[in-house]
Amino acid sequence: MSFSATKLAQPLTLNTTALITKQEGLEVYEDMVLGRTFEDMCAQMYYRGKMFGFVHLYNGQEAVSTGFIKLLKKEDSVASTYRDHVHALSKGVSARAVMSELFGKKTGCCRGQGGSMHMFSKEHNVLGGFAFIGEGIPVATGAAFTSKYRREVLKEADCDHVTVAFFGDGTCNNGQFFECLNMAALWKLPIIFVVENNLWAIGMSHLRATSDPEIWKKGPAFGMPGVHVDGMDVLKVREVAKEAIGRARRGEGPTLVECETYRFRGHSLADPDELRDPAEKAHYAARDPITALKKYLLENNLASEPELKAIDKRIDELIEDAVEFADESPFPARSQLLENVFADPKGFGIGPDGRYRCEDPKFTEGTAHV
Amino acid sequence: MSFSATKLAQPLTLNTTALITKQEGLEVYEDMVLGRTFEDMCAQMYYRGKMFGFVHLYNGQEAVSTGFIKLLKKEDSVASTYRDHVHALSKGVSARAVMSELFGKKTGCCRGQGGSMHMFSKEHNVLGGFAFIGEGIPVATGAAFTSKYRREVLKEADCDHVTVAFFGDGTCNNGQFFECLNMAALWKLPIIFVVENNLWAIGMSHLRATSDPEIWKKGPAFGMPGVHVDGMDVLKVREVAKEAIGRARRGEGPTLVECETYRFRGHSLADPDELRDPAEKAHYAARDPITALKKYLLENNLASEPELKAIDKRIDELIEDAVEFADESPFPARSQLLENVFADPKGFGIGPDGRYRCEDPKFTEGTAHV
Amino acid sequence: KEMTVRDALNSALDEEMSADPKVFLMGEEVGEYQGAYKISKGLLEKYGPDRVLDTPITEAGFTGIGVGAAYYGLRPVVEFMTFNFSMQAIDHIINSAAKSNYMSAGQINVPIVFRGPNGAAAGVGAQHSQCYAAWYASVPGLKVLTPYSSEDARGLLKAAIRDPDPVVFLENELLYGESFPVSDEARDSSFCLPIGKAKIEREGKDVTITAFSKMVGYSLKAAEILATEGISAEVINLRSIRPLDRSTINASVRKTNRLVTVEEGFPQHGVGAEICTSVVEESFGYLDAPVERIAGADVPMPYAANLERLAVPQVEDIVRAAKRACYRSVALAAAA
Amino acid sequence: KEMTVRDALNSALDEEMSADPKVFLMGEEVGEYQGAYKISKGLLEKYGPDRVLDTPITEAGFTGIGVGAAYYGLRPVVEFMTFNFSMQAIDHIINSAAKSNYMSAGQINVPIVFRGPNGAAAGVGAQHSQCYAAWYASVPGLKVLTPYSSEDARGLLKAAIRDPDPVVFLENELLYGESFPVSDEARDSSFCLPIGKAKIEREGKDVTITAFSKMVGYSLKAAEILATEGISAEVINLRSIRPLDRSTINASVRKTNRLVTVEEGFPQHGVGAEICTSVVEESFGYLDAPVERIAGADVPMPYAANLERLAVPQVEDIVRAAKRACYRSVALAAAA
Ligand SMILES: Cc1ncc(C[n+]2csc(CCOP(=O)(O)OP(=O)(O)O)c2C)c(N)n1
Ligand SMILES: Cc1ncc(C[n+]2csc(CCOP(=O)(O)OP(=O)(O)O)c2C)c(N)n1
Ligand SMILES: [Mg+2]
Ligand SMILES: [Mg+2]
Repeated sequence: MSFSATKLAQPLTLNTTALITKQEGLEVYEDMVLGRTFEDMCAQMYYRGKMFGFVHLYNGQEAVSTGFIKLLKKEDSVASTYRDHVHALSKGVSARAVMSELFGKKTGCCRGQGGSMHMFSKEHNVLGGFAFIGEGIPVATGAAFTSKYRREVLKEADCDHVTVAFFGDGTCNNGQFFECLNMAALWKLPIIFVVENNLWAIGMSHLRATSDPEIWKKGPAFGMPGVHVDGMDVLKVREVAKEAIGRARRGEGPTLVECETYRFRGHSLADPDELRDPAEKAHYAARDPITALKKYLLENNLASEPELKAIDKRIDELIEDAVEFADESPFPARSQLLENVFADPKGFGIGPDGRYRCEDPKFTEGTAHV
Repeated sequence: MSFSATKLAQPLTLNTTALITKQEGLEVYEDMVLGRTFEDMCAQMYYRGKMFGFVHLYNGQEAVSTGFIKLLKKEDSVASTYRDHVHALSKGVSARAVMSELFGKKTGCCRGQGGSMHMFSKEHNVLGGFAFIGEGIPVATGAAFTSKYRREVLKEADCDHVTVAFFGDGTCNNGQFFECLNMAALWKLPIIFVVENNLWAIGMSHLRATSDPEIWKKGPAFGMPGVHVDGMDVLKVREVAKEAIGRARRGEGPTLVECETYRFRGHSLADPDELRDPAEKAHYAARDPITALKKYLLENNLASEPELKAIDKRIDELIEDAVEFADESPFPARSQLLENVFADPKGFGIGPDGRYRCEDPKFTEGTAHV
Repeated sequence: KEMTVRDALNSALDEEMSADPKVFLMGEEVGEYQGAYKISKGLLEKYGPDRVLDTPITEAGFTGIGVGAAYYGLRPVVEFMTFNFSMQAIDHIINSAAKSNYMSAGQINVPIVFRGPNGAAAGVGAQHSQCYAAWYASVPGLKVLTPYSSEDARGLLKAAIRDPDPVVFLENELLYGESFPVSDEARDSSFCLPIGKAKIEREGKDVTITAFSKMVGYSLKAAEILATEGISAEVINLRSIRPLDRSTINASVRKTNRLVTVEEGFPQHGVGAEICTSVVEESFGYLDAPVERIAGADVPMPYAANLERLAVPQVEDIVRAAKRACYRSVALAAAA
Repeated sequence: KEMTVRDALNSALDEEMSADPKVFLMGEEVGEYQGAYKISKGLLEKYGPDRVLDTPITEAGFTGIGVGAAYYGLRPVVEFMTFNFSMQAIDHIINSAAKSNYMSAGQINVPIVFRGPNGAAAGVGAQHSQCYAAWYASVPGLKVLTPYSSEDARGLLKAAIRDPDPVVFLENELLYGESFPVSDEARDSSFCLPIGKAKIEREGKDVTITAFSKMVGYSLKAAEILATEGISAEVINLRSIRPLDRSTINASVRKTNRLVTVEEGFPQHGVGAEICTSVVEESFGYLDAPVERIAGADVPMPYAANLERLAVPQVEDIVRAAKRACYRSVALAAAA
């Protein structure tokens, strides 16, 4: 019982002056604008019937994705939820691949098989969008376990990869969150649990859902540092992220970070968003993380208006290009229906000639169209 | 965020002098001896092949069951685990009914259909032995919810019933525990979460399983009082129980109580129990709660040796009688196989004459023997 | 007069809550949000937050709490935002709810309803599109209902709430907005349908088509097409998967001698397999052709719209299967 | 030379862990306790606590962790103390493991084995006795294996660990202590059985009996009894429930023209139903009698020993069903 909770229970205090170089500042700005512009385009495309189902946008929360993910190496992993487009973009998946996926096209990052809530990229170590509450947390913890295993069992001395799991305030009432806090602390896994506390879980206010609304406090309660940070300030997020990522990379264990943020749109594009107080919305709109960063960059002479405008324009074009690309891409071939169910489909009707089972009409007995 | 965790984080300090009247002392003593003697007999009967499957005995932990349950009203509820014989006995289920159940006889409290891990008694408000880790916690929380609902919605003003959920240290790593701490605190439910921390979950030491071994601290972390108590001292347990039960009954919400205790036998009668240090066992054996209470009663002139001996003898006879009763009781009738699957089996082969479906050979298509 | 399935469910809940103060609704977003699919619209206002309970996102926890409340005779209606999420609570549905009446030898019955949309919706991908009818309906102690029309929805939900046993009530998101004619009788607050009885939606003599939920509509459309080609199909709306109305199904097959089963779920160990087997057990000699089983493709649901369409049965699949069943005789099959 | 199923599983684990450092074992009590049923005996000592990982009691959590580890190419073997407990982790088995290869379009395959005892043991009551074969084997993306003998146990477990996809590996507690002869070939560390192939345990010509796990032994005993009465039964050990070896089953039925399916699980939507249906689909014209389905009784498992015996198939049930199948012809059935 040597662990002292109270010591860690103090939120870190941060000093945000001169936190960033010009180059970093522009990179961060660009990533946030990319996220915002991409999501705005999604809304348009959804209303035009180009994408379907549940589409959850990230507007307002960009400082969290950018603040953490831009500090990661390619080998580091990210796990997300149904609200996953922007995490994938920050981690390097191209706007074309994400947009195409949303259009249900063959050129999508999952060939149209995943969809809005299920972004995966092996190349970029995007472990997936997990659409069920809590699901991504253990999977991310498992990825962190792998890093440790590779270093300690497989003797890959240079494997210092970390994993970042993103999830919402509502998810912090779910049992899997606590199970994993415990195991990550117990086994000192290189993971950062990032709560994007946007105050709402669909229409359920955080305050109505939880007996102690200060989520970061669960860190010390489970034996790890817990930090609260202003999730509308990308520079603050970066500072906290740096420390937490560093700790994980050095093998010193997990961190729980609560980012106070806000979503500028409804829960999904189907949400009438009638419950949130307009005053609350206005309060957070005034703290738009992109506007704030812009102001900071200009005031600190880290960027000029024209430079930022140029970025905005480049991103606009990038997104236009992504839409065009997605629109022109082919639909998945019919054969895709039966591919990828297994890495090794032997026994499931694969022909003796080794040809893929979708060629074999007997594969799915009881199937509809095939 | 008005709730202050730190204030509640202090374990209550207790004054155990003159904590009990003579009558109470004898009742408590008798209940503990009942539990111990019953379980010792179970071991014998198991080795003689009278009971089967998994049989988990409670030896060593009696102060917890007795300390809490003897303070309850009949209308109050208890939820237990697979280690449930003694909770049922403390709550008033007869030794005959429990022993018969263990023998798989028709006179058992569940007519032989439940077994060792599944004691139910509607009459005594024993909500069940739940054999899966964590399962009993939400069910108990639901029972507490009912008390509140009856008072507040059904306007049964005198419904002040409380529920006590018993479970082990190993269970406190499971997500359902935390989910229910949150909801019970949020909704101020009349429940007491009683952790019987016997330091081991089968062969898993508590210290290897949890990042912060002080379980009681999770109370304040989830917005309710958390208390640690010496679970080998029934008088201390009683004091804590009184306060927690009172709080629940007054509608002031839940309490988490961690009782430090020890099981004097293996996890179940099939457990070789090879991992626990003999020194540890000896340490706790020296703190046998029954011996301790006996000493207290004698030293405080609350009972005489002959009085206690008489109780021991009465209990011995009671248990002998229970065994005899169970042994002589009939096996369940074959018809029981198909009864009780539903309260209303309509549609499941019940005959048009209303005769019970087990009479209808077509009821279970695909069945083995029927 | 018509009524949407949504209004049918809403009115059934409303009436049962009004009739019995022990009935309450719990789940995510059922209260202030009026239900993720607005099934509980207006109920919070009418019955207050104690009876229309917004829960934190804790399927295991709140389902167990519902079950515990049912142990004491409250009648909880637990809404799963979709039945997919019930996987996180399945231990309680099976162990704490379904098995308790038996384990307690009838002391503790569990009058609870688990309800919400089940199966494929549209464009929601692999995790949000699974059908749980076959899983739940394999478990002794559970009753499993699958309404199709507004009348089904009203009559079966009211029956489920009044039932003393745990009922898994599988709705379909894509039907919520559909309108069906509803008789005056079915509008009456006393209306209730029997659990375990299938409904013959359309009589026919050449082939029996069994279906549940959305597939009933597809089967009826298929029957219309078949009729134009001279095949008279009998369409059975199962309504209840457990208990399964074996006698209605077998009586129909004994008449038509041919059977097509339709479901959206995965084929293996599905509802179609059970129906086929129960017909083989009871009416083997009456079958003039192999049973045709139409089910969802044996793959996780793809997102892309064109693949999604291929993954679930379409009207033309049913038509084709019925024709196969009608043209193929036993002898032909043996030679195949 | 004989070997117990326990030793078969233990040696298979040992050999695969020794062959591939990416293979590790995790679960409750697998390490210091040597496994609740001692399947992992000696492995902690040999491979250390990093590769034989004792977990807290968090089925959802540790299963998800295992799945996450498999995303990166580690090869976790996740032990469930019994498969009943996998209900608390089923979301990860279905969504995170089974569907990921598909959702990611083949980018992320999940080489994980979920193993542990499944189905009825003895005297452990309703919650600890369920068979999960039918549930898991309905799910695309999962492979489901059910060893019977020591050879099965070794060959299939090694195959499961080497397989690139998630495998649900259903053992049986009551078989752990049983001994079976094991050939030299099967003792070799390179030994491996193909996934998806059934084994004809005994050839026969009058009736086909399909079974898996413990019921294979019962079916073999039944076949012996039947032989003394002049009925030659062919016993198929399914070994794999998904993929189901439809061709071996159908070939056998085309020879014997009669089918008895045996399983300990619940009847509705069970393995027997699927087998019956696949035979109706493929070999309808060959069936000379209704398929006989033997399954566990449609009730939660009772504790009392006499009731428990009634609740699961016994050898005499199989004998009786086989006789019914053999004496009853199509014509008779039609008249029934
Ligand atoms: C197990 C499960 N239950 C319910 C849902 C439905 N659901 C989707 S998002 C959501 C709210 C989540 O809120 P939060 O965690 O705060 O994340 P946010 O959407 O605010 O980013 C709910 C209840 C789900 N996806 N999974
Ligand atoms: C969901 C689930 N997982 C695993 C088990 C197997 N199991 C039975 S008892 C036990 C240990 C429980 O330890 P603890 O909570 O400390 O209670 P104790 O037995 O010490 O009273 C385990 C892992 C179970 N019953 N349920
Ligand atoms: Mg939120
Ligand atoms: Mg313990």
